[in-house]
Amino acid sequence: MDGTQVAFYLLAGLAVATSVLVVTGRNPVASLLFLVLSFFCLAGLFVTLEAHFLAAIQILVYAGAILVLFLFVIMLLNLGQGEPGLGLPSVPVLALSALSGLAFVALLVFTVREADIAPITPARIEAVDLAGQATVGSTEAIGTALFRDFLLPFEVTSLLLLVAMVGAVVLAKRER
Amino acid sequence: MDGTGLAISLAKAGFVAFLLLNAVPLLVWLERRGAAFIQDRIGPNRTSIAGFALAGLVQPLADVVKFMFKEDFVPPSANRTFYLLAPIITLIPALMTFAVVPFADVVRIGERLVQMQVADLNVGILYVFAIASLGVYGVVLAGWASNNKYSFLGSVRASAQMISYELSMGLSVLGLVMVFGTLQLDDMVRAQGARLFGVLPLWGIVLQPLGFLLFVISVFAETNRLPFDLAESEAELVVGYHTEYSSMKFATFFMAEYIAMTTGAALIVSLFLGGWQVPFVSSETLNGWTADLLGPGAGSWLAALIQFGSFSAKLGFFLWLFIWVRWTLPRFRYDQLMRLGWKVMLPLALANLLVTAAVLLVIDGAAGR
Amino acid sequence: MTPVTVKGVNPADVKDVARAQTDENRPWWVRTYIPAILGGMGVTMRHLIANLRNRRNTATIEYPEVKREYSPRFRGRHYLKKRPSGDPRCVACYMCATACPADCIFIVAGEHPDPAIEKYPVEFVIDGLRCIYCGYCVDACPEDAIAMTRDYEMAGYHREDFIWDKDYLLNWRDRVEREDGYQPYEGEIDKERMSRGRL
Amino acid sequence: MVPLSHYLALSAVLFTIGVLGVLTRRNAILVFLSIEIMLNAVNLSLVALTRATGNLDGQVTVFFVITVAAAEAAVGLAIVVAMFRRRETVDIGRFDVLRG
Amino acid sequence: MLRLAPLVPLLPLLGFLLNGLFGRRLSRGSIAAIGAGSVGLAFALTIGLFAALLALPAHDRSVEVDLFTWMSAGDFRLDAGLLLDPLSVTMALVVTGVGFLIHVYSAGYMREDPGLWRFFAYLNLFTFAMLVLVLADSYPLLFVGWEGVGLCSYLLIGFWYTEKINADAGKKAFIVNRVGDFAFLLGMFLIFRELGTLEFTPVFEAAPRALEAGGAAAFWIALLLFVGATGKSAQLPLHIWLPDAMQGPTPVSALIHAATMVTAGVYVVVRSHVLYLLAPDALLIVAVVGAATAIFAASIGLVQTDIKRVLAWSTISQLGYMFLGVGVAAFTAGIFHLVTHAFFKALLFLGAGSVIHAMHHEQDLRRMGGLRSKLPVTSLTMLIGALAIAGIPPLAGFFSKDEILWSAWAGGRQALWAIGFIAAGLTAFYMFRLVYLAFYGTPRDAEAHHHAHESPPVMTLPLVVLAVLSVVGGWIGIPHALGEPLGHVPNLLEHWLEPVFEDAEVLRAGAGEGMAERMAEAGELAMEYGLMAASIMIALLGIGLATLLYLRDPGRRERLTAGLAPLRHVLERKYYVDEIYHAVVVMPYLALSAFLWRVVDVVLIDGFVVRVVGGAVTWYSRIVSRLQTGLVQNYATAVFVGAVVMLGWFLLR
Repeated sequence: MDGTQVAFYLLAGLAVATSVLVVTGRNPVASLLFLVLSFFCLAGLFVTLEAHFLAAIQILVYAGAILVLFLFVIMLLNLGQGEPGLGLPSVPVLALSALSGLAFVALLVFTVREADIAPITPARIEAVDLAGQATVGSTEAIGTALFRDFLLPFEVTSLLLLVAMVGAVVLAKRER
Repeated sequence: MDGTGLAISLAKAGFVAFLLLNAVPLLVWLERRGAAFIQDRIGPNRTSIAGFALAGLVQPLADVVKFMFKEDFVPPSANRTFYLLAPIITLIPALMTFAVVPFADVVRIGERLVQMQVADLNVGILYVFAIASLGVYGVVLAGWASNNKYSFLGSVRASAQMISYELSMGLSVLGLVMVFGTLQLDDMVRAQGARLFGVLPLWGIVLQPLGFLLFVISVFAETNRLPFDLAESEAELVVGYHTEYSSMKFATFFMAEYIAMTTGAALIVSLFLGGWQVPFVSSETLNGWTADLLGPGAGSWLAALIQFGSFSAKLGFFLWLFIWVRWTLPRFRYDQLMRLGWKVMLPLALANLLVTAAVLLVIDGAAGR
Repeated sequence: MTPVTVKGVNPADVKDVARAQTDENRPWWVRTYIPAILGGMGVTMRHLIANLRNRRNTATIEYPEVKREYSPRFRGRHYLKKRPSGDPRCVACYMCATACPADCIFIVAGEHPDPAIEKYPVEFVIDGLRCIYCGYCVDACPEDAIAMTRDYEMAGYHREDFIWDKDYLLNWRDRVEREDGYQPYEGEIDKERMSRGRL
Repeated sequence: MVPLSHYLALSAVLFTIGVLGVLTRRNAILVFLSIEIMLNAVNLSLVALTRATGNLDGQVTVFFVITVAAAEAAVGLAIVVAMFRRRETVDIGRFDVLRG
Repeated sequence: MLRLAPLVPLLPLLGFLLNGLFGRRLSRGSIAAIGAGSVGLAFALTIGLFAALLALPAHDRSVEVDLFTWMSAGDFRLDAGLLLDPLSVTMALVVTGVGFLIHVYSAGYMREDPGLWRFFAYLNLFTFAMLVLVLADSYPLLFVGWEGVGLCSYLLIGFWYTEKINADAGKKAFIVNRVGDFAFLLGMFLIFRELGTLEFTPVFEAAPRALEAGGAAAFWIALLLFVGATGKSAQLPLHIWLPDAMQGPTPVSALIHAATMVTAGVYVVVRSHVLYLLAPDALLIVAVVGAATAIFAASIGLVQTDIKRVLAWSTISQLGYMFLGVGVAAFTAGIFHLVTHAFFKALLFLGAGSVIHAMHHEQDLRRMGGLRSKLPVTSLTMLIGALAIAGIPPLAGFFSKDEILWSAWAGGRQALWAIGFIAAGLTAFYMFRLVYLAFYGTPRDAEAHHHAHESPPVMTLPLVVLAVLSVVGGWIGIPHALGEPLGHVPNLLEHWLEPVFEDAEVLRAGAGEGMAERMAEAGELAMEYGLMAASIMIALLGIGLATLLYLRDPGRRERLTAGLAPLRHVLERKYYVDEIYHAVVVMPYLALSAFLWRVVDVVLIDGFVVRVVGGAVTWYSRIVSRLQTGLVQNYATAVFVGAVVMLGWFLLR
């Protein structure tokens, strides 16, 4: 068991645990902070996958911006203490969801096991690196891909953000 | 990573942590004495140990003791968990950011070349912004968990301010990133060893004067220092988000602010003032001299020490600048702050980026790319 | 719109001043405020350096060692003057208590054994926390029995410490050396000036 | 080295947790948080597959997912705020009519 | 040096950005300095480019400077780049040189306008777009410049947008141009479909191989491009916008609507000469349209009373000449006339601007007169311009116009020659009519005349420079017939442009019409001299007639106009073209819109479709709505369970 493996199992366990806490938590602020933790774990997992740029972006954008927005909303609506009526749903709904959820995971894991392409080995990484761009996951490689092959989607995304911004302002503005 | 490597890493991390935590009392001392001298006062000079007051340097120690032994008070209406968590969440990102700042050139230990930097991440500066963006959590939680309207207002202000100025901070550095073509701080510092026309050190401030100005202003805003300390404006908000904090929890906020200041200054130095580069003496030359003097191993240590001295001197200057500005400029009004951030800094940063890109394009074109 | 005119002010001048102060008429480098900021920082730095070089500029008085020299007419803590015999000169006439705007003097009069002196204060208490140190009692006293010192170092751990009784008022200056402060006026009184409210 | 399947399995587990959160929670904010979990689960599998195949498209997609998530959060939260103004609650069980 | 070529368009762009973004805060002096300075620098650089190109051997004088990859979609990949060859550099020299003079002039002319910064920003943007147009190395990039100049033209015509008539003129120009642009786009698509690329060099290399000479593809490409050119260059039938465009400030008229933008159509045809030589029918259409426009516009110019409108119709007419020249495959002659026309027409417009300036924005010729004594520099330079355009040797107009006419004759198009010939006489007549009405005779408006004053040096200096150019500008293209006897004076322009049209010679030789033979056959020196003399004669005749009618004997003019009243009326209404358009295009369009609104929308869609569809949906939804609980989560759960079941079925099957 080398360092990467240790890191993976540690982070995976923590990610699952915090995600469960997010979903089951009673206090939205607590849920949110657990989600931040979960995103940190995911960023860590990205690092084990050599996707450093995305790891940084994950924290910068997700944890640093999007979730802060959530936190703002929770605080401004004063939902922090949790509402009494907003706990977990009734037993039948829960049971149905849990059952289908379990089935879903089972199916997915089953599929994944069947469709395993190849284990990631050092030799393979090297081959991939040589075949692909300078280093898969480096900022440079992603930048090149974004501005060469994905230029149109990239520009469209910027438009999407603008539209979202305008929409958010219009929606949240107090009506006069 | 083998045992030695781990040990070296731990040693570096320990060194940096030691440095940062010890910088706090020093800065407190500098701030109080500096303020006093600027205002024609004397400043703390009373506390002494066995008669040695050390020009007031003992005062921070006394403060520490006081913070530790004061009553640890939690307001009854506060949300206890988050109230306790907030100062810690504020402190950790402040401490973590320094990890990517290089403070000297490589040092030779036996056969091993050791990077004088806690973590050499290939996303370097991006990591700084990522971690810095988390600082807002502590502030928001502190204000909200205190359940005090002044705290809450302070935290809302502070977070809006931090988010707003994060943009111009990031954008102002991007120009430099484009010039150097790397995100790694140590590469940037190394690149700044070059000279312009063989005379002027090719520091970031020479390449990106506007970027430098914007970055410095943004760092002031990010660290909530005057003239941007709206979040704690004593007169209106009774010090804002940490109104309800006392004793060691307050001290934690205090430490976080000063560490953030140190980190900010270290970033300014590394990005725009050549980091550990000794002006006019390239790293190779310096290493050559010291190696002649002491041999390659010990020589690299001496060189690193000199470079660390250079780094510290620049760092010290900027820390002093923080203090100096604080006792010179008055506080902004909130609308002025937002206007400056969004309508002046951001467009300027964008323009700077555009111009830099255009110039780089022309230079690349002229170089016959 | 009719121009607002102020007596004695040429409207043209006002306009010029107003225009000079609008931002638009300043050159752009001024409007960046950078020169002004640098100027301000120069000011603070000059002070710092001056203070590093010599301390004469500092306004601070290092208090316990160095004390501020107050006016000889400073109105600090009161004391009761004594006769040569050691008794208080006070004759318990209640003039001071009557004059006191803060109502902080409490006197119980008693028959004095000496027939030349009608009364003496059995109790004479000043509440130092109520007192506003106006000095009216000193002026009111016909016997020159109460006076003020230049003492301002009045700290105490309990409120009771500030209830000064006769014994304390008579004798506290024996324990601590304090200069005299406000004394009753002893010169000629110019009635006319007094009537104009000035002594 | 960790096999790809482990990453994908982890992604599946996280995704399901997110789905269950969306299905069972009635607090709109928590529903949003659960959606974020789902998005991130997918991101994880995309990054893992990128690593396995050496094709960078996966990571670029993750980049877009994060951007879209930001837009979604902004608009979604604006809707929640607007709803809260009207209903004084964020219980999605109460958002059951199409009229305002 | 050639690598600096991108700076040529970028400098005006920088000027535009500076003035456009910060103009409000700059002083008037610095606005003008930025505006004129950026173009002046670009001019200097262009001269540098010219010199650098000249230093290369003749056959290597075609340099492509790549800038960046503009777009790539699938197999299609387009790099933005600049093409530097004698043709484009000639155009760039004209654009920056004349442009610079007009910028300088504008600094005086627009001195007191509150929108000065806007004006200079637009002018700079125009210069940028025009330079992109002429320096582009591909049709799409050319089209960017093409649209850019159109935009600037629109902005500048409506520069004083607070008056509706100006804004309307701008809109008219924009809309009429769209018609041409649409055809141009179609032409581009056709090129791409036939040749698979849009960059000039590959297109022109592939065209002779891929396109059948005289075939339909070549014909349609050439025709569509030409329709685009008629829009931009105000040729029949899309000429209607240019006279209205005179609502813009006069320097704009000089720069955009006389010297540069309107010649873009000529440039495009010349640039695409390879395609045109493959389509002789299209070329003939070009020539016919050019000749028709030349005489048509010249005749209208006879009766105009607005000083700028006379010049506008004259411009249309002169552009007709250029197309006539190009249409008879005399590309050099077309470009030559383009260059000289830029000089003297800019001069005439600027002179007119000076007059208007002096008369306090009076443009009506009938209220001028006798201004010669008041405006000595303006009147002298205007006279030179009029002589140049009338075709009096040795001024510039003579050489270029004559070369076109000679080419028409030599190309076997004697009919076209005759039309051009008559138009030349008309040109001389209306130009001198203008000069006499404005500068000679007695003042008709004593008040305005009294206040008239010569313009400041910043305005007259460009006039003088342009006047000098109008005199000597023609000497770069002295025809062999004249050059040989004068001591072997070479035809510099032809020599310089030769590499560009080399391939044209080859094609021409192979063209079915056998033009080359015919040219050789007809190219007798005697004939050439004769024609030359004839055209001088008709120019003198026109001038003489104008002198007679407008200077010597106005009474005869009255009688003459009374006799020709119906013709005059037709000319004054510009052959009723605008009215015809209104009746043929605008009215049916409005009627169609009304039909769509009242019948299709109100009756069909709102009345029938909406009610029926809506009713059906209401009925159906009443049934389906029973399933709705209103809770999104219930639906989501159903979806999720369904997804799991389907997934399970697929995976475990």
